Amino acid sequence: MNLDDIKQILDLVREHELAEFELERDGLKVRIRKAGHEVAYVAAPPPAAPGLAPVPASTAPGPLPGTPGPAPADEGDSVNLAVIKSPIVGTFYRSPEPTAAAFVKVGDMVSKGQVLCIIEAMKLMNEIESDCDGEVAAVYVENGKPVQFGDRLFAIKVG
Amino acid sequence: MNLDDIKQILDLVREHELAEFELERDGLKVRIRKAGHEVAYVAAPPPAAPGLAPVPASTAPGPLPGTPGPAPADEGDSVNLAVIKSPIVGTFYRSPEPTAAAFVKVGDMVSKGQVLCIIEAMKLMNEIESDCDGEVAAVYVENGKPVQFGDRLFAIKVG
Amino acid sequence: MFNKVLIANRGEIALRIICACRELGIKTVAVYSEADENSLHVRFADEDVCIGPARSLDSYLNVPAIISAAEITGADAIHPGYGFLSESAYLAEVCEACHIKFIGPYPNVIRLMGDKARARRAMKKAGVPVLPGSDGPVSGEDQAITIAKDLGYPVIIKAVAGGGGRGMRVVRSADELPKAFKTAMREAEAAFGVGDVYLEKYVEQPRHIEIQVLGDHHGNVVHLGERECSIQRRHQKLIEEAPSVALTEKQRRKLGATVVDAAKAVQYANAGTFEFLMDPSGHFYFLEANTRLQVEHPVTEFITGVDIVKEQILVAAGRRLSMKQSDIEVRGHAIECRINAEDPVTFVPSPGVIQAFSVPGGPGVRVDTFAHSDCTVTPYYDSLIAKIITYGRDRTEALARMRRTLEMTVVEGIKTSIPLHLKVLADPDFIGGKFDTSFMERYMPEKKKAGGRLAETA
Amino acid sequence: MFNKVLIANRGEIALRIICACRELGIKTVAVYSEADENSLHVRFADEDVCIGPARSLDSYLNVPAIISAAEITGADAIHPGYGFLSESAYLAEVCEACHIKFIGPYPNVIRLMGDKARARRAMKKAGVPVLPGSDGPVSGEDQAITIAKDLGYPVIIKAVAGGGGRGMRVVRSADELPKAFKTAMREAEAAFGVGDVYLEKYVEQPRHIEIQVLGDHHGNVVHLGERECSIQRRHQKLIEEAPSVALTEKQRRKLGATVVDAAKAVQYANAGTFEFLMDPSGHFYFLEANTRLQVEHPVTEFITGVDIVKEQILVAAGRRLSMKQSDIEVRGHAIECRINAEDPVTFVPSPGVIQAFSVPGGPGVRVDTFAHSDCTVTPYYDSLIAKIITYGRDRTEALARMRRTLEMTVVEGIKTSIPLHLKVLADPDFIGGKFDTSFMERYMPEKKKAGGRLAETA
Repeated sequence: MNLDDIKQILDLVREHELAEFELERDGLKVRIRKAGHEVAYVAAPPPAAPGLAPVPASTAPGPLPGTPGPAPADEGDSVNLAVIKSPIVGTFYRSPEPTAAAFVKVGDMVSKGQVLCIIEAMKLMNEIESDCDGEVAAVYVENGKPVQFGDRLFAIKVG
Repeated sequence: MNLDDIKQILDLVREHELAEFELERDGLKVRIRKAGHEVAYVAAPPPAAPGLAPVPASTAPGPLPGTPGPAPADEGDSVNLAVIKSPIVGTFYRSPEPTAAAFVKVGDMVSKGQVLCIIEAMKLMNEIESDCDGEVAAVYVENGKPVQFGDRLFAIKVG
Repeated sequence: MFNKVLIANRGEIALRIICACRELGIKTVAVYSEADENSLHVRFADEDVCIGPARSLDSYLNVPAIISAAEITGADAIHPGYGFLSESAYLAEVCEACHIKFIGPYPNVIRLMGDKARARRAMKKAGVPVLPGSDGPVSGEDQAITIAKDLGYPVIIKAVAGGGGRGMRVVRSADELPKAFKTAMREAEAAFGVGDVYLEKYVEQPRHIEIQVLGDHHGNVVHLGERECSIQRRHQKLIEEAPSVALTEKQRRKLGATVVDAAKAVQYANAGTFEFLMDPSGHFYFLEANTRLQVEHPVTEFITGVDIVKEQILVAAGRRLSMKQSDIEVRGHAIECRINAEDPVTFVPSPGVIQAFSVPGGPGVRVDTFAHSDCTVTPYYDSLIAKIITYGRDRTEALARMRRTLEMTVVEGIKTSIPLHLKVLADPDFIGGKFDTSFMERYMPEKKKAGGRLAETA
Repeated sequence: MFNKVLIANRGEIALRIICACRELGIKTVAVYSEADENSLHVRFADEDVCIGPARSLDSYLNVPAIISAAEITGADAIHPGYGFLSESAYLAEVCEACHIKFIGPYPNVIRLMGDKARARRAMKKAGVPVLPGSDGPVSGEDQAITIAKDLGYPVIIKAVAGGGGRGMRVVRSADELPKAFKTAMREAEAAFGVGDVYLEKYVEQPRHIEIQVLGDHHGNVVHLGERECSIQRRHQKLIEEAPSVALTEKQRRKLGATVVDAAKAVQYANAGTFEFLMDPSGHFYFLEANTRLQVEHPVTEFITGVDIVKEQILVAAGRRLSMKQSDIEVRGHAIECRINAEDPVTFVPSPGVIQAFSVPGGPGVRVDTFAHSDCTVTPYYDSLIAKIITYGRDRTEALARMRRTLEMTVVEGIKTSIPLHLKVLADPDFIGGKFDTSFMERYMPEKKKAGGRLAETA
């Protein structure tokens, strides 16, 4: 890593409007934080916390539902995790009917387009499919529980 | 990494308006944090300034009236200035009566206890005395004008 | 009584409904889009459900999401507020199918009033004065020319499914008609998916007068007097007041009684507003009926002491109206200014973070708002940030209160319409009560001849 | 009419007076201590004058500074608000000498009512019921014992110059009298510089009822009905309401008429309040008259529609009262909670920076406050940060509104009395209207037998 590398990284940081950038590899570590991002804390500084604007929920907004790309910073450092979020409000079911086996369980390998669960909304059963190939790393919601728009449903370990 | 490298990094930090920069490599560690960014954590950041709470007036509160000690930072760096403030609300007169000469003018030497002006309040003439020996450096109020509690009247260059 | 009401709305009106529910001891469910996560209506509801992303079509207009939110929280009623789904007969029908009470009129009444030509016929039949017109969709240009000749110019072309001024054209001569007819149809088709238009006589210099009604599900209907909403800009109401200076007591009683009869005729239940044009010689012409709570309901609440939102909830739950017509006594005068996040001269929206927010107290002031210091006004929804309503023993006192309230209101960080309101409040014609719906044209950035007529909005 | 009014006060009441002046088109001058430099009353007055340091004695109680401020700004009248110099006959006299109108009663009336023993005699003479008592200062212990025996125990010893509970002792038997007498005299001497005390029969379980009057300088006096202020803690009112649930319409009319006659007898002008104790069998006994605006005036404004502060200014300027007794119609019910910056359990003051501040809207809510996000509550003055007043068609509605308003009020950064108010609002005795001035003892940190009687404060 030389100055040119750093310049290129900084350009990327600017281009992508990043607030922070961190890279660690073989004894190398780079960490960049842009000025002005503390401003976001002004309304509600994490420790003091008073103020009408609530502290941002600990669950980062993350990728938009429907396009749950890899979200590494979200879950861990070294693993590529895709988080499948609920695209609708409704009731979460892990299996096609009460007595049937779950569509997927932790450890299962799934492929893109495979049904992971059902969300019932307005008496309609909506199948939620995986957006990627990988291994089911987590199931966030219990069978039969309500989910809101944007709630996390599954984590898929990609590749 | 030498001084030039560091200078270049600092230039980049400025150019990209970074709040923090950290680089760690082969036993080398550089960490840069720009001043002033913690300030952003307070409820009302100085530059942003809007908000109902007005920015403190540029005139520092200064010494309490009646005890106008030296206030160097207030007026200049190398001169010892005492500022005489109005201890009451009323009308400021520089002379004992309309046709008379002013009690003091800029450049006069005054001594502690010497009358500097009169402030009329409720038809009573209140003589305002100097708290120190020195030279009259400034007269802040025009003859016949109203003054509030704490308004500056005179600056005295102390000994 | 309901146990839990879901509020299918956002902003100040969601908070207003939470207030009413709390006073009645009813639990509330807020729904919100991702853009409104930190809103006060989410904070003060007992439960909340995120129903979609910022775009209204995917959240506040998303019927399945709202119904699902009601189902997963066990809400037994839905209050739609104003705007969004408040006049959706479809939502009302789905609610019925799902055994959730829709806090509003019956779906068929919503549907009837939503079809302007049908509504017009129904009102005419019920004895309500309507403008001479085509009495239904006009099939083509030739028919339009014939009808317009009968009516006499100027005429107005309106979309059957209309609203917000779209698909609407004033025509002052036969020459202009063909082009205006085509444009109106195209606009109507684009805006509502239905190109049907109809013709009406056009009233010059009209005042906008509307009658607030309340009905229960036992056949009782009362009216709460009129509101005047002639101060509007491009069909958006800006200032509303009650009572109107233009009405005599006799006109008020007569128009009120006519509306109550018509509402009963169509089996109207819950809150509703019947809008009229009043011509310079004092004749009224039915414009449309809004089958929901109106933005400007607080002026009526001030002069009558009736809590319209609580009444809505109570009648939806099957209660009888808490008052008879003879119990309703109008006292004093009230005025509302809609404070929008916008440039007061160019009217360009001004979203952003409100850095400081403060409104004065004193007698006769009401402020309905979702705003507070450090809150964000998003660019996704309408620009209304606060409704300031003042009350006085008479109009002069109400206006003086409004003036001092606006002067002592602090909104920093974004631009608001307050300076524009202060200009209007200082206008001798406004003070003298001499205005019609074209009044705001004098404050428009370009003095376009916009027709300045009709208000199709809340 | 006045051209410019100086407001010799701070906080919410200074803002309240600015509102009234603006509605009347009168310019305002704010005075402030160094601690209040950034206050809203300074921001919204047309002019402002710093009159001294934080300590009230050197600023808000500093008559020469206030008169000088009026002179240098050319103010032609002074409104004293409540507290501070509002009952200073001296200020009223100096104003008269300086040709500045004091917005309040004549100095001699202020002086008469400030001397409790003289006020008592004057009221008795005017036909107002007073408690059996010594009819003047008691010269010594022996005389006190004789009088107490005549009155029958319990009796109460009060300072002639009294206020705030100081120099006041309840005596339940002859044994206790000598010690209590000495203590009361010592306290009176220390607090008021005058050791004179007098004796009265002590009323058990009294309710605090007060009558609001308004008089002009042409001999007209009206009353605006009563307020009940029995919810008080150590003589500090906490919750006030109007009308009182304890009064019948007949009692209301009779007490009101009696007070109007008495006010006329002493040539009362401007706003004033006549305070009474009501015993469990419905008898009233004159307590004292407050010759100024009261903190709790908004509850009366809500139920009568009269703007008391504007009337004060108008009559001080020589106008006749804008209403006759027959014009005054009480409608609905209003209640006020005094929100203090204090620990709701220990009552320890809680000054500091308010980090977030927000109060809900909706119908029937009024908030008079100097508070806003990022404002500082200084430790120098009283702890009142906001008055929340709600109105309803009846008491039940007013209470429900108060509950939801308090629940939806946000004050972050300091502690407030809101949790205590919510407890009281949930108390079945309070809801049922079954309370007297000892009610708050159940919420006191140590359940001391404090006597729980009399309110000497605004």
